[in-house]
Amino acid sequence: MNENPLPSIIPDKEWKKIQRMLSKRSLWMIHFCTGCGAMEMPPVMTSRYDMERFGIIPMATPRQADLLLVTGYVATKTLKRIVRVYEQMQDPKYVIAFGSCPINGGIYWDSYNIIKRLDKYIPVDMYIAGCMPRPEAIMDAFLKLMKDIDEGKANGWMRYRKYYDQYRRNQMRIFKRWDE
Amino acid sequence: MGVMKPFKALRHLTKHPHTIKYPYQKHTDIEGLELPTERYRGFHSNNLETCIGCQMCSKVCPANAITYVKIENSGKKGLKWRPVIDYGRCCYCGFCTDICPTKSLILTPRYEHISENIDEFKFIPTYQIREKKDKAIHMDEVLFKPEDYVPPKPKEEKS
Amino acid sequence: MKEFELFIGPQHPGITGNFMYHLWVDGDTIVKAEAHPGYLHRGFEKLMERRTWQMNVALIPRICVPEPDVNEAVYAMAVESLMDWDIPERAKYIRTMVLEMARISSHLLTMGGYAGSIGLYTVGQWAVGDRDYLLDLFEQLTGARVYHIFIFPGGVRWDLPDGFLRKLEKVLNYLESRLEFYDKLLFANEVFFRRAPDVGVIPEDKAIEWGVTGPNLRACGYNYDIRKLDPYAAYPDLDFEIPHYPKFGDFEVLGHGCDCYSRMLVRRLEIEQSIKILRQVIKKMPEGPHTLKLPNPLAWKVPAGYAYARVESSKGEYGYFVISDGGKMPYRVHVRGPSYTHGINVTETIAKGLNIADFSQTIFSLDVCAPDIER
Amino acid sequence: MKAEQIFKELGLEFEKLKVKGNTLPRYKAEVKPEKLEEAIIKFKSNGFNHFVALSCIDWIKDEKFELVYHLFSYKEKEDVFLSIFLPRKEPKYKTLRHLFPQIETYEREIHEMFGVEFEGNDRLGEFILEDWDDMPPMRKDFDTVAYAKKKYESVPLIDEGGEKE
Repeated sequence: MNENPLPSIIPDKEWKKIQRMLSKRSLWMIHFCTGCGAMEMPPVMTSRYDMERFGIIPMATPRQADLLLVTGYVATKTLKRIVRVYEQMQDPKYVIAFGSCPINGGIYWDSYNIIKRLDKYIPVDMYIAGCMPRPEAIMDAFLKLMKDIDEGKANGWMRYRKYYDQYRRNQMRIFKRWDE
Repeated sequence: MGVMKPFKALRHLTKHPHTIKYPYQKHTDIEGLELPTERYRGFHSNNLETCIGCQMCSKVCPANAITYVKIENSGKKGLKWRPVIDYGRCCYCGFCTDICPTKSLILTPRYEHISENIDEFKFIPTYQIREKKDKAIHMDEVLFKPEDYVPPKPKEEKS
Repeated sequence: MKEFELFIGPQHPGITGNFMYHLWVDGDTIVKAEAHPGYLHRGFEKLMERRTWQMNVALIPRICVPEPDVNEAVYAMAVESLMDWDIPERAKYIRTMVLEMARISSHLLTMGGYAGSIGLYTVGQWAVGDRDYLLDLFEQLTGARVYHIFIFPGGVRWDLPDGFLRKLEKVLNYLESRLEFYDKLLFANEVFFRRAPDVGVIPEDKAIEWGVTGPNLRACGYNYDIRKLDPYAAYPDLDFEIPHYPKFGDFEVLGHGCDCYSRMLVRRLEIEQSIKILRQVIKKMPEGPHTLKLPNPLAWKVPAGYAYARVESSKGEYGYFVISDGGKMPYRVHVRGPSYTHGINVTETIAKGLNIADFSQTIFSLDVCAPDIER
Repeated sequence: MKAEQIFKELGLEFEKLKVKGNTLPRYKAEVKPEKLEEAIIKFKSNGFNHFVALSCIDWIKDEKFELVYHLFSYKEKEDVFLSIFLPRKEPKYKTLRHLFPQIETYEREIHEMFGVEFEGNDRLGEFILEDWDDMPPMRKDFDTVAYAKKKYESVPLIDEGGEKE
């Protein structure tokens, strides 16, 4: 996100601003339903709410996606795939966590297979309360994320780079092996 | 004719759009009633005056979401514990409001709380949540400082 | 010839939910398939042993996300068996109404997903959009869009709101008028005629033995429906037909049954039957109390014993085997989800010889619901 | 053939389960582990050809596992539950997947969740759980709260060092 093609004409700081302004308008979302909150994604994705109005479209490959939606609870087996998908995504990338479960475990607070706080393993830019959140709340979260990106506040991906060792240490407490 | 079939789709252009243009338009049902209705299970609201601090709501909660804080100047005698609800646990089932003996704890049709900060999802529900008609909850209306607590004015009775 | 390994899922648009199939392919043909569940495992059966009888009502809708009401209904029926309760007539009718609405919404979602898997994306846009009107009704009735927590042991939680039946009638009229468009887009479409028949065939003589239930069994030509076989709620009083292969009414019968084509047509015709059932429910809705008086949820004890209850969900037979030891919590609950056999055993067997491109439509037409496999 | 008659022929004692909501009768009988295969074959050949489910129950006080084989007949419209008891220490039984193919999946799950060994089933092993490091989780003496606390809540928060960009 830092390569400035025209360093002499536009200063670096201004260039970043332009980049952020443009990237908030075309957030592509990875098509990965990790939990039950994905049930409210069809109304958001299709004709009833139609998130394409905001430039958000579902994308099948992680390489071309900017937005990872963690829809609900995260089982340990899924967490490994989420981390893999997250690491395959290109910077800048953003994470939205849906519902109660990624915040503090939700109704599965005593389950042996559900992680309790998502931000211990990957950085999260936005949380939505609800079980499950209404489509309106999801749309508002998208709008708020776009605003945050414009203001340069949504920088979870920078945090992940900076504290990579800590994130990886936490992840490896859950996984027994990483390379299979 | 198979050739003409695609052009038949043109008549859909004149139809009323199905999409809710969300930030500008409200969600309505088939008869035009605005949703959510009063029955919707959104965030809690607790009238701290009538709450007696019996702690029944935490015993019936399937998600173990309810803890308590002590309120010193609650303005009356009796139990001083008031529920704190962790929205990182709550599943909005409404069992706590069903069992509440004084019906001070209720669920409101307000449903929206979006934040970047994970610590903002645990708070004391107050009666202000009930009063406002907005769909979103803001931290300034739920942040509760016991020393600033002012009991609500009693409603005027119809004579 | 060299075999290649192919992983479909868990992050893949051609799969129903968070689920994975490991395929061995030879060219374009699948040689072997292996299902890998567990991405949504939450340990429900363990959690239910730790919660009281009432708390479980809030927990179980999450077992099958597209159609949560069947869980509540079947759990309630199992608990009523142990408690020896007869529920009021009105509660029976409200339950029937909720279950049929859930069936329509689940079938619409399946139809949209299936059409997407053969490249007709418009159906998905329309079906999910129309399903939203049903969710609006659910919201007014139960207070939530997806997890309703509405059917309690002993009845239902609340009575109907004002004007609900009138609104339901309107939504039904709207849905009925929309069915014609679905027919044009999907069920009378050349793509569907060419791709679906004789694909993903379950052998007819093995279907029952493999544990195939629900619409998938009826697509094999068996006239079995739990609503008729083992009636529950208000179904004995209602008049409806069971669409099955080859009784497809106005639709053409292509293929030899047990395939994607007949599975989807059975679902399409079931929507019509559900609308018919709901119309009768509107007409016959009795007056009276909507629930029995429930015991205090904190001191609710259920007599010891075994109980099994089953309902017909949109995916097949949904059963709960509940065991109580007389305490405040269930001793053990075993959930028999219909996708457990459809998603793992049946798919692994019938995938052999399929084209890779047809694999996705096969699992969509079987209506595999990942969360009820691993619970 | 009706289930009562088959039970009589096999010399088994049965009880009727309480049914409310549904209407069909359900019969439950206890079978000796070595007689089970014979009984299931007998039921299968007499119309009980729908295998509904295989459930496992951990009776920790009696030091026993109960395996319940559940069969249904579309023809006779009757449910049959055949249960066997296995010792809780080193529970072992033979696989019955040649009778109904979906028994294999149930056996895989029960092996993982309860630790019951099924001889002859070569697909036992990691099925639903991944990287599991404790006793089988569905056993009654497995404490899920303690496990969750130990595994998930002890993970430290990301220490941002007091600086935020």
